[in-house]
Amino acid sequence: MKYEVQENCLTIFLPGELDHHNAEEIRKRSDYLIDQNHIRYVIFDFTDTTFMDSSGIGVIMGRYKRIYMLGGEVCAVHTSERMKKILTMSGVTRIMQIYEEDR
Amino acid sequence: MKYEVQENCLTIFLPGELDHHNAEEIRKRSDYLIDQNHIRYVIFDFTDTTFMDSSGIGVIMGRYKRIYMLGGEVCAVHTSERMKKILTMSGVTRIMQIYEEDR
Amino acid sequence: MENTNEMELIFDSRSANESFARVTVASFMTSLNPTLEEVSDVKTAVSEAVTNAIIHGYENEVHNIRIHCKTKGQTLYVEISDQGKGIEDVKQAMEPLFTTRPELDRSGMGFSFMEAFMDLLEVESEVGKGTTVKMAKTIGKGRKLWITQSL
Amino acid sequence: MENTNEMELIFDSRSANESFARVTVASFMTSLNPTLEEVSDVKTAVSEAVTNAIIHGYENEVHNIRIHCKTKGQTLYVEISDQGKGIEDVKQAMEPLFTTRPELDRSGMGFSFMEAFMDLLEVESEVGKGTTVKMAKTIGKGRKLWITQSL
Ligand SMILES: Nc1ncnc2c1ncn2[C@@H]1O[C@H](COP(=O)(O)OP(=O)(O)O)[C@@H](O)[C@H]1O
Ligand SMILES: Nc1ncnc2c1ncn2[C@@H]1O[C@H](COP(=O)(O)OP(=O)(O)O)[C@@H](O)[C@H]1O
Repeated sequence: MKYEVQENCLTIFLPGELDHHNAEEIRKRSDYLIDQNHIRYVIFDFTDTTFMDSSGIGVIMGRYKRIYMLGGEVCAVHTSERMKKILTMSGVTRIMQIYEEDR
Repeated sequence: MKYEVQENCLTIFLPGELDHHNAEEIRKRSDYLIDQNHIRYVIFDFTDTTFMDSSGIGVIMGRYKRIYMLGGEVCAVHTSERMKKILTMSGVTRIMQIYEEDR
Repeated sequence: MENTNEMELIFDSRSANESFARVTVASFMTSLNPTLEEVSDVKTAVSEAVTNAIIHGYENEVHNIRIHCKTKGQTLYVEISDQGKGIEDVKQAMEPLFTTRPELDRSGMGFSFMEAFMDLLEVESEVGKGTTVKMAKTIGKGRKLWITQSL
Repeated sequence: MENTNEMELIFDSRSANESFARVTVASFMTSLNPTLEEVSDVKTAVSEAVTNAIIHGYENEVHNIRIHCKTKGQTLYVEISDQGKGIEDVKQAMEPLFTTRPELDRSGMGFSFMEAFMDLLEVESEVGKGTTVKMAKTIGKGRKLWITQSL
């Protein structure tokens, strides 16, 4: 897991397997960074991620709620076909864009 | 698993994991080929093999005994460091050469 | 008889074991020659049920989780049980988006994922006794039942 | 307590499950951050004990094999048991090259491999009751105890 802050934008480089075990750490660490850096945009980078369950959806929804309150946005990049399917199934694509390339 | 007969030489391309489960098939198939083709040389090709236990040693010893009776030889090629260690530990290197390159 | 295989796994309800449970079931099913996609489906469903046992069943205390797996022909049967808190209203719990732990960022989609990724899902639960999730999936039937609409 | 983890695996004594057993134990030990070499060592030892249960313990009949694993600190404890035939003379059985099944191309090196790859090996057996192999290995102690001489 790696986190990158650029101006008001936080990129979260997600782990290989995004489950409840990893979700806890991402949740704490990213909320801390969002508060400290007046973040408005959160980018979930799925480059390394081959597995995700509904705990991952929870992480995204949770960050979305927080950022939305602040007038910001969340998005996903570098998603595999599998990740796209899971994101679509769960309905988060209604509140989050998936970009094929980095913005 | 693949087997190649060239004149009186049989090359056995060993599987990724050489355990008791796979050993049975190699044993039957290679003994059949040895009998049918008047084989004198058996080459164990370890290119794909990342795991071996003492069942693998059993397969080698068994083929050696059979081929030795016929005045032939066995050898191993394309062995990883791990495979070399296991072959050395077991003592089969006393009866079988390990070649770095195909002969 | 020829064509069956069985295993039972009992392990501590620690979140680090979620990935262990997935790998074990995935490894057990390899004899059915599943596609990568089918393996991912089963891993996701197992992950959901095990995570639920840890968070909801045992509320993060360390107790035993039991996974029973069987293959029969081309079908994988998986049963995951805890002896934890149990579920009061199973029907409600299984509804999409329903969760009793929103403060933990639970999405309420665990059961929906199990349903979407497996062919069969049954939940038995008794308050104070525990919960058993029974799932089955037939491997290699060329399914394309993907729910591409959102839940 | 913090630093322990435990699992128990029960499965059919089929040769196809040898690789399943190896993968499961390897996956369980990942929390100890083993090197690839340490993982291979444990997989080899597990493979030996499971194979013995299948061939010698149950003589290829399908019954249960049980693996109990525990990590405590940096040490992995593995116990593999069958309720099969049992061993008459354990000391003799453990001698390098001793085998009762030479006709099956057994090398008689199973116990020697377990001993070489693990830090501890204990065998308990009773004729007609079954056999339990207890092994332990401490991960990450920068060992280089490789026996490069042949056995
Ligand atoms: N093993 C369990 N033990 C007790 N309660 C459970 C269990 N599994 C699920 N539940 C209950 O069912 C609800 C819905 O579960 P689920 O659909 O997986 O969503 P989530 O885990 O995100 O809450 C949970 O919030 C919980 O109240
Ligand atoms: N689980 C077991 N049940 C019964 N006998 C066993 C068991 N494990 C080992 N033995 C006996 O000990 C002997 C030596 O075992 P081992 O060193 O693994 O060599 P191998 O498996 O090649 O025979 C076996 O030939 C067998 O007689």
